[in-house]
Amino acid sequence: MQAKTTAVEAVQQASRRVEVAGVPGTAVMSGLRAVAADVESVQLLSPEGERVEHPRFALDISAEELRGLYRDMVLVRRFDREGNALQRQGQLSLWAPLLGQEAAQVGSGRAMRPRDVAFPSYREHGVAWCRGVDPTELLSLFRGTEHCGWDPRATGFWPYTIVIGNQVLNATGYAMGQRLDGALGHDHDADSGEATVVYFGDGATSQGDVHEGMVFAASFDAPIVFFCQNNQWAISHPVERQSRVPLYRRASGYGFPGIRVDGNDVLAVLAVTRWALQECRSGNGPVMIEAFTYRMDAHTTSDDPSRYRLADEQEAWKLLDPIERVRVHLSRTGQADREFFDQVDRDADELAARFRAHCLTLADPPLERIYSHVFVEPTEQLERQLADDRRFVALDEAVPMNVSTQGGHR
Amino acid sequence: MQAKTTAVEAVQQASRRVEVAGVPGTAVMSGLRAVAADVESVQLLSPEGERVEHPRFALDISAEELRGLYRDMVLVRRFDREGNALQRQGQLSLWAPLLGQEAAQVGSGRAMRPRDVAFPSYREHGVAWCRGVDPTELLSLFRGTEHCGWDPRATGFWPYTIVIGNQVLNATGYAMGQRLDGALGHDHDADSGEATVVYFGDGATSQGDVHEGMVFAASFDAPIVFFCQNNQWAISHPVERQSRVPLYRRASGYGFPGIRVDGNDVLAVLAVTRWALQECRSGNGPVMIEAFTYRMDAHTTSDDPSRYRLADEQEAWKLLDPIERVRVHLSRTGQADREFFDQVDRDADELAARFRAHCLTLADPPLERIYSHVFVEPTEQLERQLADDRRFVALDEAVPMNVSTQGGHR
Amino acid sequence: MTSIVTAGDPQSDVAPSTFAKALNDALRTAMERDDRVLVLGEDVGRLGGVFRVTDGLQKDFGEHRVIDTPLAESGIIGTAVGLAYRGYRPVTEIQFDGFVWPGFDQIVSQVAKVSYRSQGKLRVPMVIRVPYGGGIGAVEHHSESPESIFCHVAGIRVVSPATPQDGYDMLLEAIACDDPVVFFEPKRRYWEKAPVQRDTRSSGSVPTTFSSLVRRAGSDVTVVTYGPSVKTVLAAAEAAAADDVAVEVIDLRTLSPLDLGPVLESVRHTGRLVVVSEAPLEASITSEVAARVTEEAFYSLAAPVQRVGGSDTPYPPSRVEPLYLPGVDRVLDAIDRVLDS
Amino acid sequence: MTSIVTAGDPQSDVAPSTFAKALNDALRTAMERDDRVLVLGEDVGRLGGVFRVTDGLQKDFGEHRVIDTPLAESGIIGTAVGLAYRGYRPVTEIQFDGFVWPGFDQIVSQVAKVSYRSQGKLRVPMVIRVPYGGGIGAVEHHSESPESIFCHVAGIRVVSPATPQDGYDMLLEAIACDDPVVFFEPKRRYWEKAPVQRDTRSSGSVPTTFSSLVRRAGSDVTVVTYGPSVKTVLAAAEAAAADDVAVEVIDLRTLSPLDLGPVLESVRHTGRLVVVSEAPLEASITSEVAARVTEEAFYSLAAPVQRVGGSDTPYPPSRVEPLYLPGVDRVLDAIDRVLDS
Ligand SMILES: Cc1ncc(C[n+]2csc(CCOP(=O)(O)OP(=O)(O)O)c2C)c(N)n1
Ligand SMILES: Cc1ncc(C[n+]2csc(CCOP(=O)(O)OP(=O)(O)O)c2C)c(N)n1
Ligand SMILES: [Mg+2]
Ligand SMILES: [Mg+2]
Repeated sequence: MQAKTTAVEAVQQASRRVEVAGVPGTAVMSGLRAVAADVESVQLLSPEGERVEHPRFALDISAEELRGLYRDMVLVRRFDREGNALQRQGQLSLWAPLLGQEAAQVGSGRAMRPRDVAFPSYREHGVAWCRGVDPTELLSLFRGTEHCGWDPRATGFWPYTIVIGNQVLNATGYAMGQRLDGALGHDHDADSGEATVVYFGDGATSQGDVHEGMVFAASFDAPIVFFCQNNQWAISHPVERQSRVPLYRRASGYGFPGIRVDGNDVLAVLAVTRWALQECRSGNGPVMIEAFTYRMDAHTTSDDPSRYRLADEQEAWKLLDPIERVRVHLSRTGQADREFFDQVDRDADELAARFRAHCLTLADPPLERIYSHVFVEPTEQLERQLADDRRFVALDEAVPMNVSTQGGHR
Repeated sequence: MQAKTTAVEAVQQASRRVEVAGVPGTAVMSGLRAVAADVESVQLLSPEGERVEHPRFALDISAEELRGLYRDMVLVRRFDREGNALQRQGQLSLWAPLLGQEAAQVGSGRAMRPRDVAFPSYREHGVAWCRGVDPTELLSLFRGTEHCGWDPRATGFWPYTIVIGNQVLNATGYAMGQRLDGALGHDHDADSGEATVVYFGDGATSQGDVHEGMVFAASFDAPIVFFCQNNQWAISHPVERQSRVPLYRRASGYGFPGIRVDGNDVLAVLAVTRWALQECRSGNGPVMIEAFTYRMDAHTTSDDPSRYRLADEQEAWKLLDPIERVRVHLSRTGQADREFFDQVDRDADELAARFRAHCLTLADPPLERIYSHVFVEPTEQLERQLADDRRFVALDEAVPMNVSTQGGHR
Repeated sequence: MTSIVTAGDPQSDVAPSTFAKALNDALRTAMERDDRVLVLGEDVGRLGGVFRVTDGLQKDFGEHRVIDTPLAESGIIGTAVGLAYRGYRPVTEIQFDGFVWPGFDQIVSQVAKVSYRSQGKLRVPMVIRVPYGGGIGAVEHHSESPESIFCHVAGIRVVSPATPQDGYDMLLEAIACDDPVVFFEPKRRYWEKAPVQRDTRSSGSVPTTFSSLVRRAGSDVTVVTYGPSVKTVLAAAEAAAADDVAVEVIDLRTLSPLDLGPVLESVRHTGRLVVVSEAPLEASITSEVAARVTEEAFYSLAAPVQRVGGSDTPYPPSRVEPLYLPGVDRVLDAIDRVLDS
Repeated sequence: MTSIVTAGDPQSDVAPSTFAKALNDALRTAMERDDRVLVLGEDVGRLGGVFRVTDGLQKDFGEHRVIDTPLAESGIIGTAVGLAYRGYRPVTEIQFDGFVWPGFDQIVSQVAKVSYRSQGKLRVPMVIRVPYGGGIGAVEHHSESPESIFCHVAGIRVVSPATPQDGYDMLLEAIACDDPVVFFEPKRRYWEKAPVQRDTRSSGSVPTTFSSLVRRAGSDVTVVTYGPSVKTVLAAAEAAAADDVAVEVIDLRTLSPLDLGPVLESVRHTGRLVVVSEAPLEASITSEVAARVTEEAFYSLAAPVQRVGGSDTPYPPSRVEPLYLPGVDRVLDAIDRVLDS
């Protein structure tokens, strides 16, 4: 498995660095030597579509569930591609594609229970899907008609957070609140517990907020899963430059479990996230999960990855495609037939059409939007400014505002 | 050794938490189980004054050097106590005592070479001493007549930094510069290398800046020693609340060595810091050192530790006094006689007298100080404001300014 | 027009309290009224805060409601946002003005924008308490007046009480307010005493104390100020009275949004305005008050607005702060200038 | 009084360049002149920055001088301070205005105060480049105008070029300057072209371009602005000219410290002033300019200073930004107001 090799190589390289230092690992030494022994991802379904047993993470899954995960991933990928296309056609000002990360998102999203809460970054369209956010509700943000198009409370899916790392602290606070509320530790009543999942990228791990989130979560035993999608790149910055060692190892420095999962294996992600959530619900949080995956597309539609990475890399990762392996497994084991696959494709097309159609209906917001919800009650000052602005709405701008969508969003 | 016990107990407790979770440690697991096996500090001189051998950190030290370290610690403690007294007598508005941390500071300070650079927090009077900062130069900051009384470049001892964590990033940048300059890796010429030591506390480890410093240092192989004085308390907050596991373990999450040293053992601190600096100078940085010690006095003269900790704890730590064990060792091994100890005491008294006398001579700064060094060249705006203010200097304030020194600094 | 109850006022029937104690009482009252109110910050628990504003609260309400946090301001503010999402009403303490900056990103990007971003579906009713200002002889970063910066950030309320009574009332209202409030406490007034009437107001969600207040009536010149400088300006007004100059003193109390109604009304009578603050002048609250009053009452002004503030420098070593901080003489000088022109 | 060289100007003998390219050229020139100049930030290397301002620099100067950093703004600014201590002259790039806040603590507590704290024994000659402002149809946090906040922080210079030529000249001067400079780049002008005369100025340590500049002469009303709004205001002036109103347009260029000499001189002639910026008005540069000009030229003013700015709200969804950002019609309206009164 190419992913594994890369990681192992990276670690070996890092490990060599310590050997140069000539410091044999001793009991009092932490650092590379102690951790570089082996990097292994939990995997339950090989890239070739074979089930793999794992001593710690057994997963009993019905054919129906399996088909459901497949369908989720296909649909999510489909509307993601549509998002990209809509941007190319000038209907969106930006799209942040998730291509390649479907398993990481659907596996973790489906591991959550209704009362759990997810705090996303900005690329978690697949998690949104699992939380019951209608994909069309994702559009307004990328079209520029709203900042957040869904109801965070109704879905348990918080607004996208663009300032890298911020949501990690907010999610930690939310989880601290879950603990304060006594919403965990009820092992007798398996349905009663609650936990939080926070999503962030490999690049985000460098931010102070992510660190502080882990410090606070450890200090207050918060029921939170730190779900890091290591898609190998932070825009043009490869993960090896953010960290010498695998990211899940950070957890050990804070004294809670960290685990790496094959992020292109939806079953492994599901099993590991379920376990992690149950740990949290039982009062043993936090837990960190590093989902080892790959950003198959550009960072966003404003990005040009050919400037900083080789197509080879992408080709290699294609062999690890998260959807393909489930399709192969489903067919090979006879758990799904042609008809099923066709139906899923039809559903996907339908969703894409609905997604597209909805996008075109999204109207520009009125002037009033500028002044809405700044405070609970509008202030006198804002009302004055609004009244003042109203005079201009009717007018055409004498000279166009020079709004361009060229270049460099995020 | 009480310190060890406490730490081991803390870890055992944390470790139990994982067992509750019922997750046996596997290769893919990081976190408590993997690290909690044993917490051991490097120690070369026992609290009873016996030399202890350590397989990794042999230290050949002459009687003269040993006496020098003793003298350093006694003198540093003496002027530190004088600082406290001066504050009590209203001559300083604040003092941040180092009592108990003499070995951690003198051991690491003496491990540095002239070209190495130290970035302190605000309690590193002992490091200042080793860097050749005259103790009297520390006074202006605490008297309020200046922000920094010494020459950072001449001494290689940067200004005290009060905003917790800031200096860790500044020091990391400095060390990145040392590497860019090609100032390391010259093993053939042992004197040519340079490295940086940055000091911070146990509480500081929670700050984002400390994390980012470690991320950058690891990413750029910066020749920096992260020297954490774990004195068990961040004002009233005990270290167990900042971290579930020993702080030196943080390093492993970033992929560089972390090591704990008995911070009350000047020999161990010296040996470990020397090693760490040599690692850095040879291009194998960064390294983290956790010096396990204790803040024997209040956080600052504004603090009242009786509100949050028991005197018992302090009593226990008295048995581990950093100076006493060197004194016992020196006498017992015949490396110092009565005359030496008396001379050191006289030197200390003399230093204290000079320190005090100097304090009383420190005059209030003139109005012009307010406007100096804001920019390289004074701006027109500041010159106007200064001219304006000049009119008031001659006048007595009609009503006193109400400057009090009561309560709550830091 | 209300004038404050000062110590020695014959109508005061309540025991005098320090400013710090009044704040402590407000926290206690709020916590008693609503068990979703939490206090969090560095050393707020057993120690009771470095200024003892949270003294005794952990003992009485427990470690779950008075939470000693790790040493990280972004962590404090950022987790408070999450706690507020969860339905709590966190009151965070920042230890000193100079230490709010590590938490500033969370304030700008989350606290101030959550409601706007979610069209009011999410709210973060939280209070960020910041002891501020100079005059206590402290070391660097412990004497700053950064409030103007917060006023430029849309989406947060910024207020500052000047008296123990306002400390009590405004903190209760800040906690009850559904908007996030940055609450600047004039630290050099913490130990000053005045009678405080407790628990007199209901905790409605519309803060009535977030409004400007005439502290002293006068017809010759208006002086607008807030926070620690209110006392200084009142002393200046007293001194001016001896020279037969009647100074009207207005305490802004709410710094953002500003409540300029009473100021405009006053200036329309006096025709002269001085604005006083400890903060550097550049792009500050004093600039804003001067600009707005001039814009809205230009033809009432007999002279240009005069501003008195800290200089546009970092905060100096404390031994020179008596020269740095605007004192009575500087206020009087500005009054003279505005009267002479 | 200098007027700018605009595209199509007969005297221009140099090839037109985009704003982004002019900045790129300035970086290149500075790096050639002085090998202590470093560039660091997120994606500044191989990618050449999200706006391509650092395009090609890593290829030509190497990874040691054009440094891709981990994703952490406090880390970028904080290590740049250390590099400056070491004798380097770091030019840091913050990817977008909204992402400067995680690095704000280092700016306030270290960058701005190092010289003051050490009585000039330490200096941090560094540049913090921040693309700012709206009008590019971006998502949240990518369109803000936070410059006023930086102006309130004593100890840093804050500047903003409005044209490719100034981008080139001012960036060179910022890098050569021994004070730390926060360099705000009007991102929606990045792709606009104008002739740029390269390498014309010496890189002395006293920046001559950090001064206000009359961009268009006029005798009826003065309009002061900076950065992205300069072009808008010039268009408004053109429109006003059609109505026989002669507008004098002044580009501040330096936002802190301000250079108000040319503004005062202008106002003494015109008697009328409008101040234009995209930023929210409260406690902003526009407040400061209005307050100071009113204070110093009160008796020359025939009407109160009018301010035009962004509203005191967070930045709205981009599809409504044409209504949010001050356009030509709003500037003209303010000119009318100031002329009518
Ligand atoms: C504080 C901050 N700095 C910079 C950015 C610009 N930016 C947006 S995404 C990104 C890279 C994020 O990488 P990663 O965390 O790996 O997440 P991914 O995009 O790969 O999902 C950067 C630098 C930002 N949004 N916020
Ligand atoms: C950013 C910031 N927040 C808060 C403070 C107030 N403060 C000063 S020292 C301190 C505790 C520091 O503890 P630690 O890092 O363990 O160092 P020690 O004082 O024990 O040497 C606190 C909270 C500060 N100086 N800076
Ligand atoms: Mg990534
Ligand atoms: Mg400590």
